[in-house]
Amino acid sequence: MNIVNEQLTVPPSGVAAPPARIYGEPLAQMPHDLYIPPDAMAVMLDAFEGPLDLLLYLIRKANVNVLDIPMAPLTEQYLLYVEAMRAQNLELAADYLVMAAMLIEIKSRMLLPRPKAVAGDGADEGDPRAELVRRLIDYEQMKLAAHALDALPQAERDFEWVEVWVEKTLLRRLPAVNAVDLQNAWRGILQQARLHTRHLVQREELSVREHMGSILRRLRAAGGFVEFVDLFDATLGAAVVVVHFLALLELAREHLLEMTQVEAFAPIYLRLTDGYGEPR
Amino acid sequence: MGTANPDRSPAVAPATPAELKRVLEAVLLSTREPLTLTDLRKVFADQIGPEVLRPLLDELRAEWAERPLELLPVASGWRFRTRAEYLPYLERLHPEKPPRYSRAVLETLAIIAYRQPVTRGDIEDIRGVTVATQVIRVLEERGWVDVVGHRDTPGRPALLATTRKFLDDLGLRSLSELPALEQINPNLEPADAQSKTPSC
Amino acid sequence: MGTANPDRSPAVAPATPAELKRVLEAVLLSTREPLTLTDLRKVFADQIGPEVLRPLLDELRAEWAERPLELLPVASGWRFRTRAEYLPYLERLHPEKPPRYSRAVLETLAIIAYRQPVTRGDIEDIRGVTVATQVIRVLEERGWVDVVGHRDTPGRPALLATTRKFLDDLGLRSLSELPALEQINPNLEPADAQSKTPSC
Repeated sequence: MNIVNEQLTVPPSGVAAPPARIYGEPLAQMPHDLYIPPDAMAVMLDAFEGPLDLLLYLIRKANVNVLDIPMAPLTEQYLLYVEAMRAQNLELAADYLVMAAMLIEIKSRMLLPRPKAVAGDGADEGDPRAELVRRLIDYEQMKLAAHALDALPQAERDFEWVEVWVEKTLLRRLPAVNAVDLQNAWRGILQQARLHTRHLVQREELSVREHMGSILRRLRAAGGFVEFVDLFDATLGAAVVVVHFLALLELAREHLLEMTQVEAFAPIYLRLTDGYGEPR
Repeated sequence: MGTANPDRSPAVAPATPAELKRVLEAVLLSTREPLTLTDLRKVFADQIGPEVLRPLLDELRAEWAERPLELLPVASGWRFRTRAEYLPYLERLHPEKPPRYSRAVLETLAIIAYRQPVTRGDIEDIRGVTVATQVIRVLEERGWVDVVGHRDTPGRPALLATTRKFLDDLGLRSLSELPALEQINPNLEPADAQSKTPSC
Repeated sequence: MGTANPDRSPAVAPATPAELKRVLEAVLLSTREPLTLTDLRKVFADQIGPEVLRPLLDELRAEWAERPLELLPVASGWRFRTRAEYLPYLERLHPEKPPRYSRAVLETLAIIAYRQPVTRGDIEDIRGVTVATQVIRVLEERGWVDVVGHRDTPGRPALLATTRKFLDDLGLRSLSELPALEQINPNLEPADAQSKTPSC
C-alpha cells in the first residue's frame, strides 16, 4: 500500500524514496511495503530497538526534516506497524503503545490553532513536537555513538593483550639472613646450652677470628707456605697489624699453623699444619 | 642490612638507558596488568625517576612501531597488545567467535559512557524502551560498567558509570578519547536533496 | 565496520617470508600456551608447510637472542619466555615472602660466624646435637662458608669459616660489625638473677 508511503514521502513524486540510510544495518533490507507477512514481522521486531528507533526509521525512510515532522502521516504509519506488532507480540507493544498515545496527542494538538507567541517570548516553544524532536535527536546521537564505540578496536575481539610466560622457578629464591638473625640464633644456642659466660664473644675477638680465617686462606692459596713478613701490610695501620699478629699467635696456639726459623734473624716461615694448600 | 639479598636483587637498576629499556620491555611484556609509572618505578626500587622512564617508554613504543605488537598507554597504564591485523591468524587457532554485543547492549553502553553517571531510568528515557536487567548484567560481568552511587530520589536508583577496564579494553586513556558525539543535523537529508524537499 | 574489524579473513597467509615471520612472532607472543608446528600450520590455514616454518622459527629465535625474551622449543611446542635475569625486576612488582632457613642452618651459621675457624665437631659441641651434612652443604653452596684448613688432630677435621661473600650479602664490612654477643647476654636472664646463676 504505497499510498501510506507517499503520504509521508515528500514530494509524492512517485520516485522511489532513497533507500533508508539506517547505518547499513539489517534495516536496509526492510520491506518497502507496509504489508508485511506476519512471520517477517517477528524479524522486524528484533530489528527495532524501540518506538524511537521505529520512528527514526520511518522519518529517515520518508526523508523528511526531523524539525518539521508531518505528524498525521507519521502517526498513521506508526500505528500500522504497531498494530502489526500487537498481533504478534503484545508484551513488546507496551512501549510502542505509549509512543502511539504521545503521537496521537501531538497530532491533535497540531490541529488546534497555534497560540500566538507571548510578547517577549519569541521562541517557537509552543510547537507540540518539540519534546518528540528532542528525544529523537538524543536517541539518534546515542545510536550513532553505540556504533562508533563498536568500531573501536576491542580487547579479545580485535586484539589480544600480551602476557609472555614467566617461569618463576628460574629465579632461585634464597632465604634472606641478616646479622640480627645470627644474633638471635646465637641467643637460642646459649639458652639451650646455658653457656652464659663461656661463649661471650667480643668485637675484638671477632676481629681476631676474621684474621685467622684470612691467614689460613692466604696460606692455602700460597701452597701452604708463606714468609712471615709477607703476611703483614703496614699500610693498614698499627691496629690492623696487631690484630693480624694476634690472629697468627692464636692459630699457632690452636696448632693450625707452624712457625719456623732456621736461625736467629733468618726469615720466619709459616706453614699450614694440615699440609693442604692450593695447588696441592 | 640493606643489600642483604643480592641473589634476588642483583642491582637496584641497570646502569645504562639501553639496559633500562630492556628491563622495561621485559616487564611490560610479562605482566598481566597494565603498568603505571608508579609500578615501573617499583621495578627499579624507586631509584629511577619518571623523568627518565617516560622518554624510555616513548622510545620503546617507537621501536615497536613496525612490529607485530604495540605498546599502548591505556587508562590504567602501559601495556603491549597484538596489532589488530594479526587477529585473523590468532582466530584460526581459537575459532570460537569473539563476543559481539546486541544493539541493546551497545546503545546502553554508549549512554552510560557518554552520559555517566546515569540510572537505568535515564537509559530508558533516552532509548524509549525498558532496559532488560540482562543487558546491564552483561556489561557488569565484562567489568565495563559498575554502580558508582545512588541518586537521591525516591527508590534511590543506582548510578551507573564505566570502569577503567572499559577504557583499557578499548585502548583509551580517558573518557575524553571516546569518539566525538555526532552533531545530529536536524535536517536529516543529504544537503543536495534539501531544496527539493520542503516540509509539508 | 570500518577500522575496528579489519577483514576477518584476509589472505590465507602473507606472501613473503619476512611477513610470515612477523605473523609467527605475533601469534607466539599472544598465546598463553606453547604452539606446536601443527598449531602454527593452522595459523596459515595449513597452506604453509613445516619445511618453511621450521627455519623461520629458528630465525625468529636468533633475532631474539639479544632481547629480553627467548623463544624456546619446549616439550609441548614453541613459546616465548622471559629471560631469568629479568625475574628479579618482575619480582619487585609482586614480592613474595622469601623462604627462611631452618633453625639448624641459622645456628650453624651463627657458630661459624662467631667462633671461626671451627670444625663440625666444634659446632656439634656447642649445639649439643649432630650437624647434618646437608646443613653445611647449604651454607657452602650459598658461598657463605668454606673450608680454610684442617685441624691437626685425629681425623684432620676441616676448619670452616665465613667468606667475603657472606659479609657482602649481609651488608657487613667485617665480622666485627656483627652484633657483639655480650650485648645480648643480659637478656638471657633478668639482670637481678644473673649474680645468682653463675655459669655452669
